Amino acid sequence: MAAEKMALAKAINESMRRALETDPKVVIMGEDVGKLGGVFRVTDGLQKDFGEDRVIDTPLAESGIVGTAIGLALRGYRPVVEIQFDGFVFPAYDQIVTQLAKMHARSLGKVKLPVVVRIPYGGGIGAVEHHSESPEALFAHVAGLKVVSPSNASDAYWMMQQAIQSDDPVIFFEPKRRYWDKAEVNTEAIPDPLHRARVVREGTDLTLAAYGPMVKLCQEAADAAAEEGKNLEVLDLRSVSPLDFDAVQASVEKTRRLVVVHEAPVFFGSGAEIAARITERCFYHLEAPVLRVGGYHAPYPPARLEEEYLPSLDRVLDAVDRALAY
Amino acid sequence: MAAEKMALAKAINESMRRALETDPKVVIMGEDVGKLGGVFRVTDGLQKDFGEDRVIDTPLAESGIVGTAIGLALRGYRPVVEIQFDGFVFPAYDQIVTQLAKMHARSLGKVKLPVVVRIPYGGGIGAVEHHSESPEALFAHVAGLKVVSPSNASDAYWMMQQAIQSDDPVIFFEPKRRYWDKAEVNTEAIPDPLHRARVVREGTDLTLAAYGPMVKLCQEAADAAAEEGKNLEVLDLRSVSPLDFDAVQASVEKTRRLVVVHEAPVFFGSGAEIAARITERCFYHLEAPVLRVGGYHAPYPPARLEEEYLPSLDRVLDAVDRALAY
Amino acid sequence: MTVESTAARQPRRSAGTKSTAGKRTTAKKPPSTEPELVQLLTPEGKRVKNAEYDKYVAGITPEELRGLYRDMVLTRRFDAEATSLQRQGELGLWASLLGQEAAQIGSGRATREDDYVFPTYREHGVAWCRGVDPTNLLGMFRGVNNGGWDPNGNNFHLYTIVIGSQALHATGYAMGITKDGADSAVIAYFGDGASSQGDVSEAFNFAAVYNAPVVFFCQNNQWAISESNEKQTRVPLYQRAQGFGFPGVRVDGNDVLASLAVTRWALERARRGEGPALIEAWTYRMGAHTTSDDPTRYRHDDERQAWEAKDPILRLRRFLEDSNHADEGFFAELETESEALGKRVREAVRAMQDPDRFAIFENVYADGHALVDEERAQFAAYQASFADAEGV
Amino acid sequence: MTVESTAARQPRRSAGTKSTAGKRTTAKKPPSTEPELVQLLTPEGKRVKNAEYDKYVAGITPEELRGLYRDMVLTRRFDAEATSLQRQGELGLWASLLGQEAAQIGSGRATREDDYVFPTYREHGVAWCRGVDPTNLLGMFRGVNNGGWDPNGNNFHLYTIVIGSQALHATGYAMGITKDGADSAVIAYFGDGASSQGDVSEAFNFAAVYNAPVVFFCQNNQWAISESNEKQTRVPLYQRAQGFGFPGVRVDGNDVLASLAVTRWALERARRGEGPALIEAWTYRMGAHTTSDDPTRYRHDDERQAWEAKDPILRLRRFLEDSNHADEGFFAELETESEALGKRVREAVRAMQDPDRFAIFENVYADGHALVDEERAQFAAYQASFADAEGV
Ligand SMILES: Cc1ncc(C[n+]2csc(CCOP(=O)(O)OP(=O)(O)O)c2C)c(N)n1
Ligand SMILES: Cc1ncc(C[n+]2csc(CCOP(=O)(O)OP(=O)(O)O)c2C)c(N)n1
Ligand SMILES: [Mg+2]
Ligand SMILES: [Mg+2]
Repeated sequence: MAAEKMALAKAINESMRRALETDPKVVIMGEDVGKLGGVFRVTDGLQKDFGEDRVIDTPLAESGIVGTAIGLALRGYRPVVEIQFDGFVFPAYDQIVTQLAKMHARSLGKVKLPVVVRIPYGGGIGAVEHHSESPEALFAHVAGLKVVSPSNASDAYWMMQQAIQSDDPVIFFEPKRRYWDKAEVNTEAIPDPLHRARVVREGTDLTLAAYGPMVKLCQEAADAAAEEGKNLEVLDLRSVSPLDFDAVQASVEKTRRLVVVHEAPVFFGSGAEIAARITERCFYHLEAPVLRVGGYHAPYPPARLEEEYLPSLDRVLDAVDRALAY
Repeated sequence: MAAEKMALAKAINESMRRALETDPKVVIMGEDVGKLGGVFRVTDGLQKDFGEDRVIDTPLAESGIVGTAIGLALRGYRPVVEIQFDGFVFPAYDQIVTQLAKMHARSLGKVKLPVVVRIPYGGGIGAVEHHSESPEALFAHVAGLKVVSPSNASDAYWMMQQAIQSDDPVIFFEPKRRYWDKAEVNTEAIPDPLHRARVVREGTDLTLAAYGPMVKLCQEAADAAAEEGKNLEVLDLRSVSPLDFDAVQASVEKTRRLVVVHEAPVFFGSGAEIAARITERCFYHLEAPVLRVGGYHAPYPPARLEEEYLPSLDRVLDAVDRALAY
Repeated sequence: MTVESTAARQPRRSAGTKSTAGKRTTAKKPPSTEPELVQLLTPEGKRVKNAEYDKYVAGITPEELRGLYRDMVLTRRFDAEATSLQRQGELGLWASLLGQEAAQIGSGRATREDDYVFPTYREHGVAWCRGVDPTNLLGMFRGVNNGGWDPNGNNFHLYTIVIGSQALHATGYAMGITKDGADSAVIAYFGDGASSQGDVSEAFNFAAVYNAPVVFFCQNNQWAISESNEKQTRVPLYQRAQGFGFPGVRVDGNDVLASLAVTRWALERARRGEGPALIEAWTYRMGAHTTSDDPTRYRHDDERQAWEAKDPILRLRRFLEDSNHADEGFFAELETESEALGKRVREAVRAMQDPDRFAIFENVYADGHALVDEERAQFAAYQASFADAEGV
Repeated sequence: MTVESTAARQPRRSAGTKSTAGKRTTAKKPPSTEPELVQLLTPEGKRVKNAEYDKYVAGITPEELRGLYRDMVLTRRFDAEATSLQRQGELGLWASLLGQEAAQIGSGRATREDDYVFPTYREHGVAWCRGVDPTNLLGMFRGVNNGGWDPNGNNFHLYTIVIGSQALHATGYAMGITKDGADSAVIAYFGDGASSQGDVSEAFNFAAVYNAPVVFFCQNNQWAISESNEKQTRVPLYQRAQGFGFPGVRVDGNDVLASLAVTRWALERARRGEGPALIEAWTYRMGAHTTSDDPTRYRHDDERQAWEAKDPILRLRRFLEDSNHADEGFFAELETESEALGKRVREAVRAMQDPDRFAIFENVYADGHALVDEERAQFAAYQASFADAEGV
């Protein structure tokens, strides 16, 4: 099965399966990851095939999950931890920020913590409160963590492989609304480096930069803009920390305009960092300010309003128009 | 004692004392806030004068402190909670982000949570790990919270009064290295609105924007620059959320250059949001990109290195020179 | 002095600790499959005596008993309607309380008007007892709001989804009652899974240290989504309380009378200033975790069937019938009332309007926030641009 | 069944719960001021029999006893030196273990080489037992690093400052031991204050559920900075364990022999696969919380004086002398060794270089990070600009 079309969720499943097969130190932990296979079935079948010792249903306590994963990592294990939904990562935030992120530096490099924290994130699935958030900025600001988010099944497969192999803690944001999107996954390919951005559509007039669930939206926006004769470049950032500013800069030096799109609130979001740094790097190239499309400064709204809250095709195109109007 | 010179820590103490005197619903909670008066003596004497029912030594559990403060607020109290040091707020982060910030919106306005979370923050005091951090961005990104930080005793007094009177949760960052700095406090003045920035030095060539502990540094930098014939404006932002972009914009439209200074890491820090938004608002005014001076993307270093890590006079002036060189 | 765990251990169906469990030598009692619990009505509807708790339901009238029955039937009816509304696409999700009616009605009816209740997301029966209009519960499951009632209207807090958080709110509220010198009490609901959260332990400790008038009511419905409760705890949950310094008791959560009695006991002692108590209501989640869940993936149906024999409504009906406390007419009338409730709920949900899009920006802050104002204005301009485009 | 709290309650010096405490009617035993605890050596240095724990120190030789004494004396000497180095400005801070030597040496000496230790920030005595060079402990207090030893060098984890966090790391590590099929164990240290943290309760629960070979060693030194331990808990801490399903025991933490025996018991049962245990070592923080603290603000000196009579070193010395296990020569030699240690530490600290400024950027990541590289380069250029300016 070198190349196969599969859903993004399945690709992550296959990637974890491969890791479990090849490295006896890999363990999967989380709430309901066992028999149920996780609420999104991303760990489906793994406990059945690898046993309860390697695919561990934990007590309902996120701090406990991450804290014991750190202990397991200290013992030489490589835990892949599932947080059931974005909004439930916060009980573990202390362990992630004060311990997981800092222990390698604290120990002057003596201790490595190869822990992957998987977080299904983002909205668009009509869920109740706490099930649709995008907290990536809250992790990117914290040194010691790496933060990535695939946008498609192939990246999901390979980025998970790389995250598990990384000796650093990786916060792995899974775009839950794309779990069922299928794409070709070549399990024998040579993948791009984990933290390298990728141009997914070449263009000349403006760059749309996004990661995770918003890449597809940006591609759709570029298609729509093309019909109006605008030639947009789309960049899949893939990694939020580190962020591939070189790739953004290269694109912006060409297109001279940049719109960043993410689901998270704009205020203090990824777009702010990208805008600030790219403006510094490309001050004389930019013909318009970097514009940001994202969530509002409000709690994620009830499902019936999420389409209004989330970046949409029209909102992206509106920003594109505004940027092009400069 | 209408106007009196006092240290910043004392000003906060006096402000809480006044609140305890005037509003029977105000309670103070935290670790060691009672007899000890807090590790920085900010609550000194309050338990003695107002009793253990109103100035409450809590068990050592930050989530418990904030969580029970929420409960007390639901019962009509106005808790002012102390987190002992910046690095110890994270066990309470879940309660702050998922409950404190969102309950007003969740209840469609039926429930108000007038809770003040006091956090002594920032470095420069030669402390051990977790005692010198500046996590304000991690709160500003969260809708439902207000985030402020005074830079001097007078603001400390009045902003604390206003924070306690606010019906919204306020994260009150106290610049611990300025606790002992004295200034005139007029307890009968009419204070500026809580979220309004203030020009603390007028200038024409470039704007330095900061809050909390970095305001003084910026003033010193402006003094030093003045000796070199550069006329810098210094803006004390005072509030991080909401952020007074109008004031920054007004200043930048005049000076055409902006440098933002904070202790927190630059990556995903306040400077990013300010740079992004001001660049958008002042695209045609800016003669240089907004530059940022702050901490590096690294855990706060051991004390012997903190002077290298923190923004310093020279680093601020270096950024000023770079901005002026455009 | 050593305190060995004296608790009867629960059967360990999971293999999680399999490898080492056999080596233990210190368990003083052999594992027992049925936990001891306070029961006043057997599954067959027979009233059994209980020296400690009988007095809390001693004066109960046939009318009150019928009231409890009615509460349970209507709650179940409401719950079934909500489940079916979800299937019809009217709700995005539903968390059914099927099977937990007795625990909820018994405890809910033990509360006084001035008590305060902190629910999870499944306390539809308690909400009923508190007088919250059931249709109000549906807003968040339909996705029109994140909490659709005034908590202070019925002293019934909003549903809390982040597991365990509300235990601390309840404790803080109870600390406030003490400060006020009031004699009311608080009851905090949570599940067996929630017992693992640090917040719940912190709440136990704060409650004990401040002697707060709060009753912790844990509905052990055997499952936290797919995890059976022995994955959460090594020993019966009611014993957790002891280590924090207050009493814990396990009650038959499918026995409405026992649930009422034990909760009255706990609330009364809290009101008297005797501090917190933990009640573990031993019950069963008869349905799926929520309508999104598929329990066939992780549990056998025979377990559910075994619990069916202990149905909370059936047993009270048997008792009412055996003791002639209710006649055919009562049951028939209740049937009619049930259907009317179902209809009312159905119609109310279908009539529920989507919120105005500007609601996104409402109530983010009580005192306003410049950025919210700015974004609201931008949003309005953006919306208006379509109106313009469409020539409206 | 109701489980009333049967524990002897501790004296409640604080008025925190004053108003309601009097109304309690359920406490089965009257409060007692002295808790029951495992003691093998009285403060006067007399050996007392203990049916349960004697066997764990049955074969102890005079040489081993002298070893324990030496450990305590040298640890205290080291600690005193560090305190004085702080006063001289060589350290930024020091957290003294004065008074807790027996708890730490007793428990530390109970560990096997392949066991793993998770300390707080005060376990200088345990570090000593593990063979960590004491000067390494000083780096973080001097501010030259945040952790100055290789945890795997001596199976002694770095000091953890965020209260309670390490309890979970210890539990996870112990889960790993089980997975490896190894027969070593883990010991996690924390304080009375730490017991209130959710993380510690979660660790108890995970340890119980997974039957992990971890010993929780709580040094109850009566104070968490300014808060006496009845502000942390309503009942003795060792009882906390029972509610999670494993044994708890309170030991005289000023009795090195009892601390050794009880810890051996707990570690051995953990190694045998019998799961976790909690040890509460009843001891006293004789000094300030840290050199930044001023205990006169919150506690009476007579309390400290009362504990002086229970000094851990003095009592072992009395026993060694009474039983002729040590002679003048031993004590004199130890005195010399002590002074040499003090001198060595002093010199080592004074010789400690400040780290290179580029250390800020080292070890942030194991696999590198583009932004760190970029910032390092900018920092270098910035530094170089001064060199240029100075014409270097
Ligand atoms: C902090 C947090 N983590 C995870 C979840 C996801 N989740 C929702 S319900 C649930 C199980 C709860 O089990 P239990 O406490 O027994 O309550 P029950 O649903 O059985 O009533 C989980 C894991 C959550 N809501 N909050
Ligand atoms: C999460 C967290 N909150 C607060 C602090 C500040 N603090 C440091 S030590 C201490 C008291 C600890 O008391 P205890 O656990 O009894 O240990 P001891 O210092 O007595 O050894 C506190 C509150 C901290 N380090 N971590
Ligand atoms: Mg449950
Ligand atoms: Mg202590």
